[in-house]
Amino acid sequence: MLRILRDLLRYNPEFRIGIVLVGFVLILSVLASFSPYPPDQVYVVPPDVPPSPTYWFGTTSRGQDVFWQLTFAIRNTLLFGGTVALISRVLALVIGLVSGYKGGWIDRVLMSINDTFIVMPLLPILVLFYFVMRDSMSWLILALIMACLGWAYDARLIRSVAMSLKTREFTQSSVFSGMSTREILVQEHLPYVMPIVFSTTMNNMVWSIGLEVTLSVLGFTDINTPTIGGMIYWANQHTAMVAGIWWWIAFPTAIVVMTFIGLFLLAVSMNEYIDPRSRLSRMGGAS
Amino acid sequence: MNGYLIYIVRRLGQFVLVVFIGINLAYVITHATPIDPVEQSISAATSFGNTAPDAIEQMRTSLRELYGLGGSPVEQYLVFWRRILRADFGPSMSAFPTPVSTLIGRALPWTAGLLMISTIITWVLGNLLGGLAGYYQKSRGLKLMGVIAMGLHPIPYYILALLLLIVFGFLWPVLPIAGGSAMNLPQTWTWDFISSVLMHAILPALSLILIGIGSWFLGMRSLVSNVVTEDYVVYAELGGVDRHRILTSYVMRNALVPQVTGLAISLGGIFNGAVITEKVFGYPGIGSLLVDAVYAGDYGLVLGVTTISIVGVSIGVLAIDLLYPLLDPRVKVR
Amino acid sequence: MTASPALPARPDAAAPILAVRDLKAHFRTNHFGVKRYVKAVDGISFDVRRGEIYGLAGESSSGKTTLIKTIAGAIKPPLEVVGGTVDFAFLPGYGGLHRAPPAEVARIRWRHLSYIMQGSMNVLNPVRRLRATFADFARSHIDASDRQFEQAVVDHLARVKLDASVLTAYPHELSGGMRQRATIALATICRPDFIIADEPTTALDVVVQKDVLGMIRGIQREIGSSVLFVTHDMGVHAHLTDRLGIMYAGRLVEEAATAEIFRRPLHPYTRHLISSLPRIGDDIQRKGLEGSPPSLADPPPGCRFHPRCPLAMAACSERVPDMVETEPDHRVACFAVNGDQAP
Amino acid sequence: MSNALLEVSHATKVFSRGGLLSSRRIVAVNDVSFRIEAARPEIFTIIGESGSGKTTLSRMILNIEQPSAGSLVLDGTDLSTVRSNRDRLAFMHKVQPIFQNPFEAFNPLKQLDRYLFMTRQRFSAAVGQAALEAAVDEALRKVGLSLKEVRHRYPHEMSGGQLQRVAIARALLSSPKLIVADEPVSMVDASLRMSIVNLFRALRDDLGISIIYVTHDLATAYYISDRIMIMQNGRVVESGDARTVLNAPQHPYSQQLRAAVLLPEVTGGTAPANSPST
Repeated sequence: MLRILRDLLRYNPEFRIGIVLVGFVLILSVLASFSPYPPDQVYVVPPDVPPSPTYWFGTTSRGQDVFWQLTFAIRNTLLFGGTVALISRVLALVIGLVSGYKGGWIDRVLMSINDTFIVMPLLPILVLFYFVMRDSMSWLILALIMACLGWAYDARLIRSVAMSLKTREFTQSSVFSGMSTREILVQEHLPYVMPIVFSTTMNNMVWSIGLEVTLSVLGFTDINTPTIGGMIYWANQHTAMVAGIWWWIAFPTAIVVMTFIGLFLLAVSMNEYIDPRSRLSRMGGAS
Repeated sequence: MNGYLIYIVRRLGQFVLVVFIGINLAYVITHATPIDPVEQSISAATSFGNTAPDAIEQMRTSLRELYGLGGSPVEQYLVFWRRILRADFGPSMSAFPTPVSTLIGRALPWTAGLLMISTIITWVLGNLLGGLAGYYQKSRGLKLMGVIAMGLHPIPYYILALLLLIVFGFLWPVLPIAGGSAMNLPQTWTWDFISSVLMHAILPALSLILIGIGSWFLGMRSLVSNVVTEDYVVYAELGGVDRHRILTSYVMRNALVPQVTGLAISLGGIFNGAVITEKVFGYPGIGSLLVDAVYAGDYGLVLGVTTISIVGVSIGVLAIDLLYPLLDPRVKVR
Repeated sequence: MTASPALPARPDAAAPILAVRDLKAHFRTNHFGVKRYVKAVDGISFDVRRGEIYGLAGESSSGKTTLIKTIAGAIKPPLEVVGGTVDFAFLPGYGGLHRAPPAEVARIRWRHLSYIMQGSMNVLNPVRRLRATFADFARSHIDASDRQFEQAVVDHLARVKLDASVLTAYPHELSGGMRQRATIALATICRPDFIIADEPTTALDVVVQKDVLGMIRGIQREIGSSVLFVTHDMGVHAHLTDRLGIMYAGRLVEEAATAEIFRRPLHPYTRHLISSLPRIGDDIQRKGLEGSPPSLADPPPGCRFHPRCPLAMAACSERVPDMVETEPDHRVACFAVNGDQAP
Repeated sequence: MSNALLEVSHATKVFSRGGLLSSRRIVAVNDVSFRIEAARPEIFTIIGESGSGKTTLSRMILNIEQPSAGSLVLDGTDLSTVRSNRDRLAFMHKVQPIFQNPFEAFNPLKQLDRYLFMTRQRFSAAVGQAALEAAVDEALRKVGLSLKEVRHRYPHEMSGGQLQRVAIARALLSSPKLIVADEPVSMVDASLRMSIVNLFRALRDDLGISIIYVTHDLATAYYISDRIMIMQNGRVVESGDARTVLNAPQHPYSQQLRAAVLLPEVTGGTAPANSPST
């Protein structure tokens, strides 16, 4: 694991940039713990102050410091993305591995459902959720819902790998070495699937954060918990753009774009690293 | 040909399944939550301004009927399905008493037109440029385009739409930034109207194209760089087959096959983008309709738009899937 | 296209159709810090004469595939030609396809030099009907009307016992044997002077294999091409090739007429290879060779066979033996056979 | 009446392909019967081309595939009754496979010795690290290797011939009575091939293990087999003593196969008339 990190850092510029961007955003989110102001209080600082040495990123029309507000927002947004990714990874892994290894009717049933979720337009469904739940909609519930809707594509990916692993001869060698199905899935197949899990984690976070921003901007989430989307929502409510309070929108936007590009670059470099051909040349197989 | 028939039947089955699961999801969401949707809707609809008490009562009755809240759960479920199958979502609460279906019928062509055109442009352009970038890996211009695509790809829809709005609405106001056509024009097939529609479509379409093109570009580039190492491409090169022919009929043609499946898979996502785009640019499609319906607490309209979008996206996916065998002759034996 | 059943002109030993001289082609890779430098082809010289089928035999890491890739001009990074020349009689003066201008290479491809690739499954474009594939490869080289061209293709397909209906088929609709016959027809439709064949029958069943080999021989005789035929299967060489070169770990170790190699192999490696082949009706105990073929990334010094060689001497691990013409038309690179010609 | 090690009677395997409307039935193995005696270890060769059903048959013997009809009985146990984990272990204790591609026989991401120790632990009472290592080393020595050469090595560090030896050593560690080898030398280099083939002979003669050798290659089949069985399109077309059958095949298909073997010597008839070496 550490060696992979070292190799990537040393030889892959995309990974380096990605790490720097994501690292910066992470530091920012950690700073939330040191904020002098609680996130949910308004009018704690003078409103509408442009960026200055006192207020680095300016202040909002609601009297909040954009910088400190942003630390909370990015922390919550990352937590949100991470939660969705974590839960949906577990779903995708279990369904993908079982479907691929077991085959037969289990596979057919699971994949039919899977394909349905892949093409389902999620936004209207999420909107419908909000419409019914209204104020009871917390970000945790939203994360759960999105995790339940966001595993399908990656489960298919994992399944296809599991299927090809199943037909490889070493799987039979393992069977005849006396290993149980669980041992084979966990010890023999999981190492092949893990890199995919890592790289899809990044993509999944980009996806879920993007949807969260969209929903928040429309006001279809719990707007009282500060998130990046929530900040932009409030800025829009106060017509910040027209009023010239550009920093209220510009900094959250910049941070979320940084996060996305960083995560995306990590996924790209990870993909290159796990590409079987590149993997083989690293190991130095037969020519 | 028999293989093609099996394929069609399978895809139709998948289509029915998607619609079935999607609509059941809508049922579960609206019926299985502990919140009373009727009271929710009424409080949302009446939160602005005063509504006469008997009007509220009338709303309550019609909403209860609409939800099918009377009777056993099985009856409720059947009533729900009956309404969906008849496309009968009742009258709209926010535009009372216009039926929901009329509102959707009015908005649908806008969304369908915008989405179809921008999706086709995005797909063709992204795959063409991505294919070229994968084939001519040394070209500087195409490399630069790759960097731009990588940068554009992960930006959230909303942010990009907002940026376009700022640039073309405020900094350099050359394009109309809101609406589907100029307000003063009658909606008839005159040149003035059509050109106005096109002008108004440029910004929303541009935002959809910019946001979507990156993933096609990157996907196609990596597909092509795999296809060029395939035996049949190497063989054609050794055979002295015309370079142009190799690029089109050998490399692009084969790399496009998975991209068609990809298009079907991404349709749902494209629709998500359209909702936010329509809202930002005030485009009179069903995305705007959905958002406004939520604000207004218009249950029938929200359910109607949700159902229509599930069915619409599924039809799109089905259409692409049915065209797929034209591109890949191997489907018939699988 | 008039069929000329006449045999090619008597081979002129002075002017071979292909002359390879001291060819060196190496792989250089660097993936995440793991550097590899593989000397897959390391100083190979040989001639292919007009009208003959020259066989190349070798094991999986002998460099034979790299050698023919280099000869065919299919050189892409990480493969690079480090030295030596490849001279075709129809492409004089450049020293190899990789050095010739693209227009010249385009001129000779398929008209003069064609190629039959390993594995028939993926060699034909899966989304293109065979008619279009034939047109892609051959149309520009054959001066005829479309009707005449189509007729020529149909006539030619008949030579490999394929019906005209395969032209409307996609590759996946044909069996493995039919596909391979179709690629042979494709490779010979322009009556090229030189055909490179890389394990064309390895994936086929034995009965089909024999048929296909017969067809290759038949067409080669009819159109008078020279063929460079690569396979690890000594049975195929015995059946088909006129002369045979044996490769081991990136070098040629022996070359002679095929019959001569089977009758009197000289190099210890060749001797082992021939004697270990089981034969039906022969119960003599056969032995495997100790050790393994060396890694080309880190080959042993001197003669690369010496760690496994029963005849190894001190010189073998120090210097590389040259290919010496021990007898007329029989070259061997071995100190034990030729004696140590120390400088 | 002597005991059968393996009794295959009327084994049939049908695969159905296709979807809801038209399912194509493919009879991969059609009514195959044969018997291997427990008292007389032998090398029994199944010969066939692609599509002959030889691999499906070998997978049925390994209980990876279940027959559609007929039965396979190994050492008194009907394979269809082998379901529970314990039964499966008991079954694999008696039968072990060797596969075609030595580079694929072990997980490329894992060390080789792990499979050897695992097999020994699962199929014999564990008796401590030292005894375990001794057993693994002994098995490796039987195939001409040693634990020192294999310990902590990854598959890509070994040649195909070495890997196939390790695969055989792994199979030996469960002390099987039967080894099923599907094309075990077709991907091994020519110079190493005969050592592996000779190894199979040694297993039969020295350890009393019966071997089912599945191949398309008549020459190696002739070299090591006691009995052979020729299959075509799922059916057995001819079987019997290897030398008798291969020297004088009776069935037209066997004759065709025999005639298609390319002899490793240049015969006058096939040498070209225009050979420039003349």
